[in-house]
Amino acid sequence: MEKAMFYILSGMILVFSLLTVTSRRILRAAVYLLFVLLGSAGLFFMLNFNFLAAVQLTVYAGGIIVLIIFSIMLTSHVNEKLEAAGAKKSVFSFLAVAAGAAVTLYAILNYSFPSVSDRVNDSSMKTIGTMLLSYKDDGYVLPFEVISILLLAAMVGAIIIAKREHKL
Amino acid sequence: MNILTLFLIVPVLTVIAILISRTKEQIRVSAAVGMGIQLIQSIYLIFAYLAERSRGNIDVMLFTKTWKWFESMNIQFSIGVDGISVSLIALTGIVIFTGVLTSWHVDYLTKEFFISLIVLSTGVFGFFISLDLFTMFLFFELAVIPMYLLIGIWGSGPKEYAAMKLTLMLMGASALLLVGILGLYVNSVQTGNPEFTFNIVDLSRIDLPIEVQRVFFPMVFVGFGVLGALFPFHTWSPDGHSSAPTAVSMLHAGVLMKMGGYGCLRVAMYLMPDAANEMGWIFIILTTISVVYGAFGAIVQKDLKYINAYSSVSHCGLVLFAILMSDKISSNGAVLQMISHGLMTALFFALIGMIYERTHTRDIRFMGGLMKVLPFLAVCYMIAGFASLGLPGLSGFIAEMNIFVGAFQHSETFYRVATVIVCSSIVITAVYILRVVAALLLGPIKNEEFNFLKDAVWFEKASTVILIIAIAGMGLAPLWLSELISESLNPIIQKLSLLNIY
Amino acid sequence: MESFGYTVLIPVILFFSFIFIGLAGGKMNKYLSGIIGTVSLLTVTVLSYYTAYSYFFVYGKAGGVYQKIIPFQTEWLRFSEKLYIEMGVLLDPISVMMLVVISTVSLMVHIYSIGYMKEDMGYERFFSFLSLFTFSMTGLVIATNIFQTYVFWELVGVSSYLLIGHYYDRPSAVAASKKAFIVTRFADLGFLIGILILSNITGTFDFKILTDPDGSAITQGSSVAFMGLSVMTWALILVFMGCAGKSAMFPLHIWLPDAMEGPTPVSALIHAATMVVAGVYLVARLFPLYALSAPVALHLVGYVGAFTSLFAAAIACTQTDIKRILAFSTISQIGFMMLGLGVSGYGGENGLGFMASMFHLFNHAMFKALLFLCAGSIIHAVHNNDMNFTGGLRKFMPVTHITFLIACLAIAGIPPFSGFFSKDEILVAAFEHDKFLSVVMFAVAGLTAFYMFRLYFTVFWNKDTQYQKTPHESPKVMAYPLMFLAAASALTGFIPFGNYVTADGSAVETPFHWNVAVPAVAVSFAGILLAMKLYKKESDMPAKISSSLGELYKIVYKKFYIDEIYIFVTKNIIFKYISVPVAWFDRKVVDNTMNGIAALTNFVSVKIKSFQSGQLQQYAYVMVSGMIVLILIALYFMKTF
Amino acid sequence: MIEGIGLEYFLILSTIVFFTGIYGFLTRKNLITILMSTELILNAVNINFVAFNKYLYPEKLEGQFFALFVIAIAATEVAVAIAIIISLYRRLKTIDVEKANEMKY
Repeated sequence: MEKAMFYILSGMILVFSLLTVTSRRILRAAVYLLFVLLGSAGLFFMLNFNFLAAVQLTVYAGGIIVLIIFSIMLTSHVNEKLEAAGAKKSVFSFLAVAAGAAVTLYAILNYSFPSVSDRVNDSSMKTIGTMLLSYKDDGYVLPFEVISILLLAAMVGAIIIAKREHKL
Repeated sequence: MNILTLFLIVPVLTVIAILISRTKEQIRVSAAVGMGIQLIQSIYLIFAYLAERSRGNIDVMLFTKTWKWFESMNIQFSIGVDGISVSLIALTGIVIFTGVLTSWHVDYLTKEFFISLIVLSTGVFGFFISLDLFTMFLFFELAVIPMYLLIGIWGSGPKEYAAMKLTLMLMGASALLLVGILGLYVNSVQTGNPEFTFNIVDLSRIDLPIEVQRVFFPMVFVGFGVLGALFPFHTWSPDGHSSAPTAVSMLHAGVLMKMGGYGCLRVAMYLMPDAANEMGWIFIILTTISVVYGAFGAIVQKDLKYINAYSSVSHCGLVLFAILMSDKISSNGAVLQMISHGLMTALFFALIGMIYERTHTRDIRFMGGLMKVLPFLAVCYMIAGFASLGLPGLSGFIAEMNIFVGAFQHSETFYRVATVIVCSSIVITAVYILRVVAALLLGPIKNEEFNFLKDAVWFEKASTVILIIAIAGMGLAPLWLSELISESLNPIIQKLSLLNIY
Repeated sequence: MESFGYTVLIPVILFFSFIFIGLAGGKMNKYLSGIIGTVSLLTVTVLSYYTAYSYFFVYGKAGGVYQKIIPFQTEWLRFSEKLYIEMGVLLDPISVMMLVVISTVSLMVHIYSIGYMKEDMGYERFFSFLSLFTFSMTGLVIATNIFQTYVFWELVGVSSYLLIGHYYDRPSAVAASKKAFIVTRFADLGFLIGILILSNITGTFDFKILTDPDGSAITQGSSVAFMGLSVMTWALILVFMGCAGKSAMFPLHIWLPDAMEGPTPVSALIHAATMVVAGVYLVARLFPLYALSAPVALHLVGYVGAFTSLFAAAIACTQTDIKRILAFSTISQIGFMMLGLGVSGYGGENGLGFMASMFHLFNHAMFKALLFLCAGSIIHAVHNNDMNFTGGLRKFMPVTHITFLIACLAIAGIPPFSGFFSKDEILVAAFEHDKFLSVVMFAVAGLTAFYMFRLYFTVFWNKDTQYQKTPHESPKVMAYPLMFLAAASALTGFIPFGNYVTADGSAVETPFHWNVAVPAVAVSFAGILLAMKLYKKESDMPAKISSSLGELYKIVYKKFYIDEIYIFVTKNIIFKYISVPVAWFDRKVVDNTMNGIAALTNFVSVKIKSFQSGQLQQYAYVMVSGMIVLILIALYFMKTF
Repeated sequence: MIEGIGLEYFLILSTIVFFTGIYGFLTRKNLITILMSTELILNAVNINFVAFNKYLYPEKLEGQFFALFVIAIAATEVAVAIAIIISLYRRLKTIDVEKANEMKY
């Protein structure tokens, strides 16, 4: 059952990610992206990372996609068809990408990963919350703070950049 | 207070004075006063030098002073002079002062013009007083950069092209030079010298391995040689000179090209004598070509400045030729030729500038008969021409004879044949000088408008007269100058001939 | 022993006269400059005569031999311990004789010019250059070393240039002055190289050491060096090349006829009497070297002299320009002098040629200066150089006529005029030394008489030309010099030259050879009679003769096409096939190589620039593919290691 | 931990998604689609993090945390990027990446 689920989800992710990068209607591409994100959220659920999956759903699928869709609305017409990439560009990009994928896959398939350990850490929300604000070993307060500052800076930056310039 | 530092302080003060000047008149006067002080100083330096020598001081360099500048790499600001640099400093003093006088009427961006000019001259003065290769190089660059501005902004004709070409070629040369200097530096730790050094006096005590010299001698020689218009790296000279404003042509041909000869003598020959003896023949061939080729090239030119540029190639080729002979007489001749050529080209370019200002053309095909309307300038031009073709009593003769006599002392046939070929340049020089004199000054007046030209005004007269006095003085009483120089050549020649077994 | 220290004043006075007139001439009354020049020259003449007197008659001899005296010497430029140039005064028979010649002729020319140049614009300039020339010439003859000679040699060259180009707004004068300078400069190149070789083998410039017949200089450099001749021979041949240039010997004579573009007094002074004999003087100065060390070179001198003499005499017969005839006659006569040197030996009886040559130099200076000054008077009177436009002038210009006749008789070698004595001695020397040359010289003597009298008769007799303005005798200031020189031409032959001026300083017997003198005079008379027959009355005989000679006449009239050959060499070969290609090569090849380097740099940077396209995706593409390549490389190496 | 599904499966999946994202990044012209491609890439990385965490170091939570941070950073990035895109749009009236090449040379 789980196996089947995995195949379904990964199939969905693969298909929609391909559609995302090839679709010529931008709004549809955004929606396809949404499905990719949803699919990965599903995978996270399957791996028992509930919190992460929830974050994925809310932030990614909820926040980011909405933001993207809004910006699409602001900058393009919904019905507008994107011009397709040049053949040369596509072919060369595809070659590079295929080569990259081949190399990576080759490396992955040739590498014997160590055996899986049995101990399992729980990933409940409580643990996550504690660890996120803990400054002891296994604590993540520093990255947490850094991210906070980053968020703040991004917020300020986004406002300033997007602000309409005064004409001099 | 070391007298030599004054040569750097005075220009700085002059530049400050120019900066705070309000009117053009003030700018000119402060430039003239500053450079006048430089001139007086440089002449005083000769006497101070002679006095010090007569007091029995037999150091290689006098008035030396060293400041640590970049301690960890042992870069020093080290100054000092010997007879060669003293005489070249005097030359610089004369040329810059007369150069300021001839540019009296520069109206466009006067302040900037004089500042650039003075910065340029500072570079030259600094170059001649430096004993440390690093500061020497620094001053070398300091002299080249303002040249770009001066030609590019105040030039005439295809000035951007000329400025670019000149600067790029000189920069290319200085790249070679830098490698050469660094090569000397990193190889300076030899027996008897525990520390890396750029100091010429220290370096001269070291016997560099021949392998090292073989690599770096051509670099340094070519690096300085480009500045000295060594064939085939001379092509910046015709374009550069013809586009440069008068004072810059004067300074450039008069002084800057001499830095090439001085550098070849002081750095290439002095510090790397083995390679000089071993590889000299290549450069002798090149310089021989320079001399004859420049002269032939000058015969058919139509632009006055081109004629002079090619003649400079020929004369400066003679300087390098003489240096390469590694003989005392001819090296003496080389230094004399530098001074002589400096003075007479400065005079030439000054006069060409003045004539151009009146006739608005430099093409000799459209001129003629100027002797009638501009007698003063015409006579000066003839004197410059005679100096250039080596008339006894003027400076060129002294220098050329020293070179020829010295070069002919070599017992090897190769050197003698080269000397004979080089000698033939005196005939070719006569041909092109007389051709231009005939076309420019003599004959009937070709252009009706020339009948109304005005002869020289006071500052033009002043600058030409100063130069002519220097040329004639050197030509009539050459002994003291020649002695001043030849005494200082001893260490260099000793070093060259210790290894020279012929 | 007299110190002779005052002799140094001779050049010094002239130098200051030059400087003073040159600088201040424009600011004062123009005639004043002429007066100043003349007065200073008068002083110099007095000094020279006094020097000559005290040298020849009072102090000069020691043990029956005239000594070389150096009353003044100062170091001017030092090359090395042994090689240095000194400026000094060297008195020996030839230099003292030359001083007399120069100062006399120059003084006469100065006086003459006061009248002749009266109307001229460049009056001050003219006199200052005359002073410069006389200064340089005296400096040349009193030189103590060969380099001093060279220094003044160049200076005379330049003053000659300046004076030929006196009428600088005439293109022909400018071209002539240029030609004179460049041709002599070319010869000086040989001279210079000769000096260099000489100094190299003997290690000195000093005449005293060089020409010491017992000294080491004579024997040095006798090893065979090049093409079967010794080094010394080559050096002396090269020095002779310089002499040939100055003295207008074939094939470097081409400048002298053109030099007649200068004012006539200048031609008289420089291009007849003094400067052109500098070559003869220099050979004479180095005579011990030539005679004892390199007889081959001396033979060359003799043969070149003889050939030039004949060659120029032949041309002189065909020319019509008065001054050009005189110029070719000068060349011919200098050839005589060179021949005299060439057939001479050193010392004793053999030294006759040397002495005769110097004697002829002396006499020639007088009568040739006279001829030129007369020609000047004629030109002054009729305003034309061409003798075909003159005739019958004897009625208008008696003084000029008589003095000209005297000069012609002197140059033709008619006794008792001066030319007879010196020419006869040269012929004797040639006869004793080389029969072939003496035959040639007899022919030249005949030709000389013919062309001189051709000129004389055409100008003063012949047809009665109608002049636009009646010609008049020259003013007194011009006539007196003529008379003085005529007297000199008539009388100087009686000076016992052999007692004074010889190669080794001791007196030479001057035997009178009837078997030479009589034929010589006969030949001369024959020439005169022929000229009289052809030219005394107007006739068409000369034209008939010339046309019957046809091509031969034309070739001679065209001066054997030497000028054309020179023009071909300079214009075509040097200008068109060397200089123009060099200039082209410089612009196109060398410069374009440099520009090409710049263009290449530029080209490469343009190409590189397009990498920086601003296209985000291009960057990303390069980054990704680069990364893949790097990974592949890393993998490859990880496997191998 | 999913029975029968090894780590390799996840890695293959994420690799393909990752390179698909790169492909999109290289070929799309619209800035927003490029942005979406980067989101794909980030997502692929997230999958990797999580998979590694689960399969290799189940006793730790680093993978999860980093995935969290990545999500946070992705959010900020999108915010800023969209701000840039919008101001670019205002200025150039286009968001075609090939036309936004003022930085050329």
